[in-house]
Amino acid sequence: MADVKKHNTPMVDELKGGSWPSFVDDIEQKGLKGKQECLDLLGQLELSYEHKETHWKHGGIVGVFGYGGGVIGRYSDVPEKFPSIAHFHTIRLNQPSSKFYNSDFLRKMCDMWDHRGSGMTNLHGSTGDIVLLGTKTDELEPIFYDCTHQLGADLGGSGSNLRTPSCCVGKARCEYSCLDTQDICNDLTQTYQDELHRPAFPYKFKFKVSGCPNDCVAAIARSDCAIIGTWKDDIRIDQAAVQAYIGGELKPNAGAHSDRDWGPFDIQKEVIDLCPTNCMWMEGKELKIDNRECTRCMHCINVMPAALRPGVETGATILVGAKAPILEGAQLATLAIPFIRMESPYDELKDFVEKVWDWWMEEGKNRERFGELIQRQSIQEFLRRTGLKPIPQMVKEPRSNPYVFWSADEVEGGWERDVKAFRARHAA
Amino acid sequence: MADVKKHNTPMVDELKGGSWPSFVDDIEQKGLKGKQECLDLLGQLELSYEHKETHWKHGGIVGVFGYGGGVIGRYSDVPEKFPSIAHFHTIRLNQPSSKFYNSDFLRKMCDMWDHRGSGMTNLHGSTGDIVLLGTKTDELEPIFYDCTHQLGADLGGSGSNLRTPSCCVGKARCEYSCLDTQDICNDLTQTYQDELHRPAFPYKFKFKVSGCPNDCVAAIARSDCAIIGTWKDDIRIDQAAVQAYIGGELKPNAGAHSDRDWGPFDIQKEVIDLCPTNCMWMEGKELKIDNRECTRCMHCINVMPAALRPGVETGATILVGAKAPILEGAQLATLAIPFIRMESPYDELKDFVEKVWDWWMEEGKNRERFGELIQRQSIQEFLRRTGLKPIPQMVKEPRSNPYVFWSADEVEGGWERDVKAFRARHAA
Amino acid sequence: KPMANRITDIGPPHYEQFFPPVIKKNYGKWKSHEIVQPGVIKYTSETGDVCYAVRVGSARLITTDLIREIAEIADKYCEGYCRWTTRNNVEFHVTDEATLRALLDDLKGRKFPGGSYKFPVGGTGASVTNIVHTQGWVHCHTPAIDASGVVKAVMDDLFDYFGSHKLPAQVRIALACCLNMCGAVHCSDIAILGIHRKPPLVEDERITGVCEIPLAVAACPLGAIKPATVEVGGEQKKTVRVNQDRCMFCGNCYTMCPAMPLADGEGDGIAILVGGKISNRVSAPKFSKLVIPYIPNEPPRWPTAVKTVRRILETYAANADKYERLGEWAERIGWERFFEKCDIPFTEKSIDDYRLAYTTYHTTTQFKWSVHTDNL
Amino acid sequence: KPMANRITDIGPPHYEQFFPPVIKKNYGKWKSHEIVQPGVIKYTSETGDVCYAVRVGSARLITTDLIREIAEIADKYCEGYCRWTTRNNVEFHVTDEATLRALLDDLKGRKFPGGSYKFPVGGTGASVTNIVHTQGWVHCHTPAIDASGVVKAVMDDLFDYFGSHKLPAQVRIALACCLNMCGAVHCSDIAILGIHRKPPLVEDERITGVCEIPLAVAACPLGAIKPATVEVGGEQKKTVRVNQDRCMFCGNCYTMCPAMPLADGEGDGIAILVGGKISNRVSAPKFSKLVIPYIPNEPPRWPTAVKTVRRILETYAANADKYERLGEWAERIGWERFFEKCDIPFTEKSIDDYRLAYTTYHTTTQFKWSVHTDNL
Ligand code: SRM
Ligand code: SRM
Ligand code: SRM
Ligand code: SRM
Ligand code: SF4
Ligand code: SF4
Ligand code: SF4
Ligand code: SF4
Ligand code: SF4
Ligand code: SF4
Ligand code: SF4
Ligand code: SF4
Repeated sequence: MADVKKHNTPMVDELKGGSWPSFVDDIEQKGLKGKQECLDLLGQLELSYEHKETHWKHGGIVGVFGYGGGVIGRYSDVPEKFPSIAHFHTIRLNQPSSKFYNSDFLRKMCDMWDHRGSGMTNLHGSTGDIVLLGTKTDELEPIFYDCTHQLGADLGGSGSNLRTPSCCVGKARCEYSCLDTQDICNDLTQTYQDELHRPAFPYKFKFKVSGCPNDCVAAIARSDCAIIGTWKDDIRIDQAAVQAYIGGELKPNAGAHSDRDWGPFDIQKEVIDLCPTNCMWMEGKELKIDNRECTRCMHCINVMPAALRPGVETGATILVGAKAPILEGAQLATLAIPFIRMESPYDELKDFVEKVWDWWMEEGKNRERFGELIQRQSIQEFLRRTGLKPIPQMVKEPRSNPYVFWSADEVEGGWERDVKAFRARHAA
Repeated sequence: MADVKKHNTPMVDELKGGSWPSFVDDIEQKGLKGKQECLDLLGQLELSYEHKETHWKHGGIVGVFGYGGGVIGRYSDVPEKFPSIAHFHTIRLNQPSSKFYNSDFLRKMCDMWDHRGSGMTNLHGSTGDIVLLGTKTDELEPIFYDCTHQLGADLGGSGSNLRTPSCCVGKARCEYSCLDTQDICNDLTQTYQDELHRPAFPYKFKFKVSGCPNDCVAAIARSDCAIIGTWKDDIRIDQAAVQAYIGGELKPNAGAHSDRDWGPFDIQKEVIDLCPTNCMWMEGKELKIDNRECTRCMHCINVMPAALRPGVETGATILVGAKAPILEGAQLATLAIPFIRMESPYDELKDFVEKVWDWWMEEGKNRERFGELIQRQSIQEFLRRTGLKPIPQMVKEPRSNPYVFWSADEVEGGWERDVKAFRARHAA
Repeated sequence: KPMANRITDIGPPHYEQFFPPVIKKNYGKWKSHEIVQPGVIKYTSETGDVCYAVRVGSARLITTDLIREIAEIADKYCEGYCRWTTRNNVEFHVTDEATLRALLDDLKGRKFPGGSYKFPVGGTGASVTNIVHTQGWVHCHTPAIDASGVVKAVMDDLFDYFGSHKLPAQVRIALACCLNMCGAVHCSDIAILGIHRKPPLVEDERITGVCEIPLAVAACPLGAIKPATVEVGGEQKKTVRVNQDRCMFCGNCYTMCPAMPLADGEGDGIAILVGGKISNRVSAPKFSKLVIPYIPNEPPRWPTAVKTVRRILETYAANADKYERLGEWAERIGWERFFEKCDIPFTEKSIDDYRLAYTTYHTTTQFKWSVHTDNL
Repeated sequence: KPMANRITDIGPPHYEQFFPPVIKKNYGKWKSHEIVQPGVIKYTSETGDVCYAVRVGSARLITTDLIREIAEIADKYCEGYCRWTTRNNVEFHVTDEATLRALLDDLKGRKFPGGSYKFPVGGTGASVTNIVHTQGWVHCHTPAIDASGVVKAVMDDLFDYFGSHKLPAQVRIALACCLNMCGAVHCSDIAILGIHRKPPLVEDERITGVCEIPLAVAACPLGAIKPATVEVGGEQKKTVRVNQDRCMFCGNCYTMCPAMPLADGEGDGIAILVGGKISNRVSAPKFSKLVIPYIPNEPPRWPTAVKTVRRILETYAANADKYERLGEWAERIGWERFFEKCDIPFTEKSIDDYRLAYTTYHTTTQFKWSVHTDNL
C-alpha cells in the first residue's frame, strides 16, 4: 500500500465539495487504500481537464474466448504517466432483471473486482449492464471464469449483437404493471444467449420491457424492440377513493407535488381536462370513463393511484426501431403490434422477433439499425416480412403525398401494355 | 349554322340532369347555336368517357411573339374525328385583381372570344387567370392584339416564369382585411411584367395575397411567396356587441350555422375554449384578451365579427415556398418575415423578393421550386441570401438532431490543426 | 396585322374601374357582415352603407353565352358589375332589400334545358361551396380522370349542402386530375385526385425524336428510368427503360417526354384524400391525407366516388363539433376511429413511404381500440 | 486455468433470488402507493402488506468500497437486499416505520470526506432525479466533454430539487458526452450533450494501417469524405480528405477509423437540448430540441452549463402548470416565448437542416410577438 502514487489533481479535487455524492472522493479513498488504478484514473482525468480532451485511445478489440461481445477494450494514450490504467477494459456483466441484489452477491462481485480489476464500477451502464470499469487483457479470462463459476453471472452484450435486455421494476413493486417484466426480460435474455454473445447482426439490437405506458425503462426511446404493458378492458375505478381525492383525504399523484402549494385538488382541472382524449366526466359523484376512447396514457391513474387501476385483460404493445441519432437521426419506436398477450414462453412475440431478425440480417446494411431499415425499405415491407396487417394505429396520420406504389397484380389488366394499341387510340 | 355536327354523346348527356349547373348543357346550347368547337369538344369528351383516357396530345409550344408564356398549346389526338378542335390552345388572360368586372368588359371579351376562339372559358383558372379555352395557332397573334388594344388586357403567366399573382377580395368588401390586397397584387403584377412574360426562372413562381389569416386565396398552400395580412396591436373589442352575442341578439359566426340547431351561443365553449392559445377570458361582463399571447388565428373574430376586429397597426406576414407535390412532395409556405409594413410602392417586400430570385436563379436546378431549394440548401442559406435574421417564429420547434454545421471562423482556434501536436498529447 | 402598333406588358386591367360604386366608396371601411341566408351576405360599412353579396354556383367551365347572361343580370340589378370568387363562384352586389329579392327570384328561375340551375345561390358559411378543380379530359394531356364531369356528379349529389348551413364548419372539396395537383387538393377537407397506376409506356421508335434522353432520365424522382439501347427494326436505337417496381406513377417523366405516356383506361382512377385545410383558424393549415387509394373511373356519373364523398361528409357532419373542420375532427377522434366511423378499409397504401415517411410513424403507446384491433 | 470447466451462456443470475421477502410475497399484488416524503415511497399490497422504498442518489461511477457500504446497510435494515433503479439510484426496502426512520437517519449521516452525501434521499415525484449519463473522459474514446464531472457540478447546484417535490412535474436531465448519445439525451426534459466542432484530423501516415479506406469513406452520412492519394515522405500513400464545409462533426468517421480523431480542447463543448420526454402520459413521447448550440468546456465545475441548466429549470418551474412537463410547457407557450422567457438567444443553429428539416418549418401565420419581432 505504501507504494500508491497520488497525482496532483487540483481541478478534479474541486469535485469533492458540494452535496451530491462525489465520485472523486469515493475513488480517491479507494485509491488511497491501495488501488493505484483509482489514483491513476483521477490523474488522467486531471490531464483531460487540462487539455479538455479524452486520453483514451481508440477502441481495441479484446474479449473472451468464444464470445464476440461483453468487453470494451480501452487503452490510455498516456500510459507512461498512468501505467496501472494502460489497459483499462470494461466488462459488461448482464444484470439480473430489474436490478435487485442481495449483499452476498454484491460482496462476491466486489471481491472479484478488487482482485482482478480496478475496483471501480458503473452501477449500471445505460443499457442496464453491471459495468466493471477497467481491467487488463490478461485478466479477462480469469474474470469470466470467476463470474460464471462464482457469481453465476454471464457477460452482457456489445458490438453487433443482441444487447443486454432490461426492464422496469414492474410487478415486483409497482401496482401499474401489466406485465411480468422480469420474467419477459429474463426469458428473452436466456432464449437468445447465442444472439447476445456472438455478433451476427448488422448492428446492435436492444429489448426493453416496461410494465405500463409510463415507460420507466425508456423503452420507447432506446430499444429496437420495446415491449410495453397495456390493457384491453376498462380502467378499474374505486368511486369511494375518487371521492377521497376530491375531499382531500388522499393526496393527488401520491404526493408527488408535496413541497409546493398548488391549491386544493380539482378533479376537473387536474384530471378530466388533462385527459388527452376527453373521455372522462363526472356524473354526479361518479367518475365515468368512455374506455373505448381512452388511449391509456396513464395520467388519470397516475394522479389517483388509489382510485384508478389499469384493467385486468393485460398484454403488451410492441414498438420497434428506437435509436439514438447515429446516423439517420434519432428515432422513437414505431407501433408494430398494438396488443399481444404475454404469457410464458412468449412464443408469439419470439416468432415476430425472429422474423424481424431474418429480414434485417438479410437486408440490413452494415451498421444499419433496424429502425433505419424500416425507414429505408418502408413499413409496407416490414408488414410483408412479418406478416402483420396494416392498421391505422401504426401511423400518426395517413400519408399526405400521393406517391403510392402499386404492383402489377393489383391493377386491372396488369402492366403489359401495347404501345401500338395505345397509339391506335391516340395519334402521337 | 346549318352545318354544325352534333355527335352522339350518350354518356356525356347524362351530365345534363341534376341541380348543379351543367357544363354539358351550357356547351351544347352554345354548340347548337353554331359553335362546332363546342360540339366537337363534347364529342371528344364522350370518346374519353369510353376509353377512360384523355384525347389530348402532349403539350406543344406555341405563343405570341416576344412572350414566353400565357398560351398553353394543345392538340387533339383524334383530329380527324373532331377537326374543329384539332388545335385547341388556351389563352391565359391576366385577371384584374380580385376579379370584379363590368358587363362592358365581359361582353367585349365574349365577342372577341366568339370571334377568335371556341366560346368556351374557365372563369377562372386555378392560378387566377381568365382561361380562354381553345383556339388555333393562327389566331394567337390576333387574339393578343385584340386583348391589348380592345380589352386593355394582357396575357398571364405559364412556363418557368412569374405566374399571374392573385388576391382575395380584401378591403373591397371584407372587414377583416389588413392589406390593400388589390393594390399589392396589381403593383407586383405591373412591376414584374417582364418576369411574368419572359421565362427566366428555374421553374414557376407564384404570389398570392390574402388580407388576413383566413387566407381566402389559399396563399399559404399555393404560392411561392404568400403575403398574408396581420396586425401588431390589439384586437379591437366592442363590449356591447360581445354582450349582444351572449344575449343571442347577434348570430355567432355571422349566421354561418343557421340551418342546424346547435343550441344557444356559449361564449366560453365556442370562443374562449377554442382559442388555441387560451389567451381569452371573461372578467365579469368584459371579454379580455392577452394580446401578446394571441396568435391572430381569427377564430374569435370570425365567431363575433360585430364585436371583434383586427388591430389597426397592420402589415403582412410573408411565407415562402408553398407548392404542389411534384417532385419532392407538397409544401406549405414557411414563415420568412413575421411582419412587414405594406405601403405602396412596397419597396421592402420587393427588395426581399429580388434577393429570393437572385439566389434561386443562381442556385436553383431546372424545375426546382423555390421551396425545394430551401429544403435542399437550408433555411440558414436562405437567411444568408436574404439578409434575414434567424428567429424562433420560423420553425415549429428547434431541431432535435444534433447535426449542426459550424464554420471555421466560429470556432476558437479555427480548423487548422496539427496532427503532430495532437499525437504529442495523445499516443496513437 | 396583329404586329402593328404592338402593345406589350400592359398587365391586367386596373381593378378599380370594375368596383361597383358601393364597393369603391366603402373600400377599407367595412365594419361587419351577416349571412342573411345561405348565399347572401350583408356587409355594413362605417359609413352606414350596406351591401348584399349574392353568391351563385358555377361550373367554371362556362361559355361566352353564359357570361353574357351574367352580364345581363349585372346590368339589370347591379349597375353592371359582378365578380368571381377565388373558388369560381359568381357574386352579384346589390344595396337594398327589394333589389335583392328581385335578383334572387330571377336567379332561381334560370335553368338549363336539362333542368339544372344556371345560378344556384349558396356556398357561404357552413356549406359545401364550389369544388375547386382542373381540366381533366376537357383540356389536359396528363389527366387520369375527368374534372368537370366528376365535379358535376358530386355537386349534384351534395347540392343540398351548397344551399344550406347544416355542417359543423365549411367543407372545401377540391379535385385535381393528376398528381400535379393544379389547385388546393393537397390542403382540402375532401380531395378527389386522379391517379395513374401503370408505369409509362416507352415509345422506342419515337423517343429520341421528341425528347432528350438525359432529361427523361433525370425527371424521375426515384431514379427508376435508365438509358438503354434497343434494336428497333434492325437498327440500334437509344431509348430508356423503366424499372417498373420502382415507379410510383407520378407522371413526371411524361411531363418531360411525350414518348412516355401513362394514361390507361383500366389502370387510372381516383384517390380520396381528406382532412386538409388552409385557414389559420384555430389549427394551422394541414395537408390532406390519403384515405382511399383507388376508385375506378366510372364515367359518366362516377357513382362510387360520389357515394364515398357523401359518406365521409355525412359521417363528419354527424359527429364533429361546431366550428370543427374535417381534419380537426379526424385528429381529435384519432385516425383509427375515423376509418372505423367512415367504414373505410385501412390499407397499406395509406402508409407513407416517401421522403418524410418517418414523421408519420406512430411513436407512442397512445392509441384507441377499434375494429382494427378487436380481434387481437 | 480459466479455460477448464468452462461455463458459457448461462445468462444473468435469476432475478427472483434477489427479491426481498415482501416483494416476493406481493409480486403482482401491489395496490397503490404514496410518496410519504421525497425519496420514500410507501407501497400497499392487496395482502395488506406494506413496503417502503427509500431511494438514494448515486454517482453511478462508484467503487467496490461504496458497494460494500450499500451491502452493509442492506444487511442492517433490509434483510440483505437492495436494488438499483433505471436511473442509477439505489433503493432500500423496509416494511415498518421504525426501521424506516432508523435507515433514514443512518443514511443522512454518511458522508464522504469532502462533505458530500454518500446517500442523499430523494429523486421521487416532482423532483430532479439522478442524471442519466455516460462515460466521458473517464472511459470513452469519443467524448467531447466529461460526464461524471459535469453531472456532479450540475447536481450539486440542483441538489435541493433532488430532495424535494417543488417542480410542476418530474424533470429528467440526461447527459451524453458525444453525439452517439448513450442514454436518453434525445428524449429528456433537459439534455447536456457533448459536441465536437472541428472536422476530423486525418493521419495520412497511419490511416491505411489502422482502417479500411472504403469503410471510412462510407462512414460519413454526408459524403464529406473522399479517398485521396498524397505524398508522405516521398511515398505515395492512400488516404482520405474531408470536405470540411460539409462536415457536421458527427464523429462517425472516428468510430470507424482511429486515424481520424475529432477531439479538440478548444473546439469541443456542450450543447443544451430541452423538452424531450419518454412517458406516454398526456402527450406522446417527444424528442429533445437543441436550444443552446454551444457552451465551452469549463472544467472542473462547468459554471456556464450549470447556470444555464438552472435558469431553464427555474423558468420552467415558475411558469408551467401542475403536471406539465418542460416540453409540454414550451409547446403550449410557443418556442418564441420559451426563448424569450428563458432569455436564450435564438440562433440559426437551432434550425434543422438535416433530412427531415422541412417538417420543422413553421407553416402557419400563427405565431406570437416576442422580443424577436418587437423591432419589426
Ligand atoms: C457504456 C455505455 C455508456 C454508459 O456509460 O453507460 C456505452 C458506451 C459506449 N457506446 Fe453506447 N453505451 C451505452 C449505452 C448506449 C445507449 C443506451 C441504451 O442502450 O439504452 C445508447 C442509445 C440507444 C441506442 O442504442 O440507440 C447507445 C448508443 C450508442 C451509439 C449510437 C447508436 C445509434 O444507432 O445511434 C454508439 C455508436 C456506435 O455504435 O458506433 C455507441 C457506442 C458506444 C461505445 C462503444 C463507443 C464507440 O464509439 O465505439 C462506448 C464505449 C464507452 C466505453 O469506453 O466504455 N453507443 N449506447 C452504455 C452501455 C452500458 C451497458 O451495457 O449497460
Ligand atoms: C389551367 C390550370 C388548371 C385549371 O384548370 O385551372 C393548370 C393546368 C396545367 N398545369 Fe397546373 N394549372 C393551373 C394551376 C396550378 C396550380 C394552382 C395555383 O396556381 O394556385 C398548381 C398548384 C400550385 C403550385 O404551383 O404548386 C399547379 C401545379 C402544377 C404542376 C406541379 C407543380 C409543382 O411544383 O408541384 C404542374 C407540373 C409542371 O409544372 O410540370 C402543372 C402543370 C400544368 C399543365 C401545364 C400540364 C403540364 O404538365 O404541363 C396544365 C395545362 C393544362 C391545360 O392543358 O390547360 N401544374 N397548377 C391552372 C392554371 C390556370 C391559370 O393560369 O389560372
Ligand atoms: C369570397 C371569398 C374571397 C374571394 O376573394 O373570393 C371569401 C369570402 C369570405 N370568407 Fe373566405 N372566402 C373565400 C374563400 C376562402 C378560402 C379559399 C378556398 O376555399 O379555396 C378559404 C380557406 C379554405 C380552407 O381553410 O381550407 C376561406 C376561409 C375562410 C374562413 C376560415 C374558415 C374555417 O373554418 O377555417 C373564414 C372565416 C369564417 O368563415 O368565419 C372566411 C370568411 C370569409 C368572409 C366571412 C370574410 C368577410 O367578412 O367577407 C367572406 C364570406 C364567407 C362565406 O362565404 O361565408 N373564409 N375562404 C372566397 C369565396 C369562395 C367561394 O366562392 O366559396
Ligand atoms: C424506480 C423506477 C423504475 C425502475 O425500474 O427503476 C420508477 C418508479 C416509479 N415510476 Fe417511473 N420510475 C423510474 C424511471 C422512470 C422513467 C425513465 C427515466 O427517467 O429514464 C420514466 C420516463 C421519463 C420520461 O417521461 O421522460 C418514468 C416515468 C414515470 C411517470 C410519468 C411521469 C410524467 O409526468 O410523464 C410516472 C407517473 C408518475 O410519476 O405519476 C412514473 C411512476 C412511477 C412510480 C410511481 C410507479 C409505481 O407506482 O411504482 C414509481 C415511483 C415514482 C417516483 O419516483 O416518484 N414513472 N419513470 C425508475 C426510477 C428512476 C430514478 O431513479 O429516478
Ligand atoms: S413502467 Fe409502469 S409498471 Fe413499470 S415501474 Fe414504471 S409505472 Fe410501474
Ligand atoms: S388513461 Fe389517459 S386517456 Fe385514458 S382516461 Fe385516463 S387520462 Fe384519459
Ligand atoms: S382572406 Fe381575410 S381579408 Fe381576405 S377575404 Fe378572406 S377573410 Fe377577408
Ligand atoms: S385570434 Fe385566435 S388566438 Fe387570438 S384571441 Fe382570438 S381565438 Fe385566440
Ligand atoms: S391536375 Fe394534372 S391533369 Fe389536371 S390540369 Fe393540372 S396538370 Fe392537367
Ligand atoms: S411515372 Fe414517375 S416514378 Fe414512374 S418512371 Fe415516370 S417519373 Fe419515374
Ligand atoms: S456518449 Fe459518446 S463519448 Fe459518451 S460513452 Fe457514449 S460513445 Fe462514449
Ligand atoms: S465527423 Fe461525421 S460529417 Fe464529419 S467527416 Fe466525419 S463522418 Fe463525415
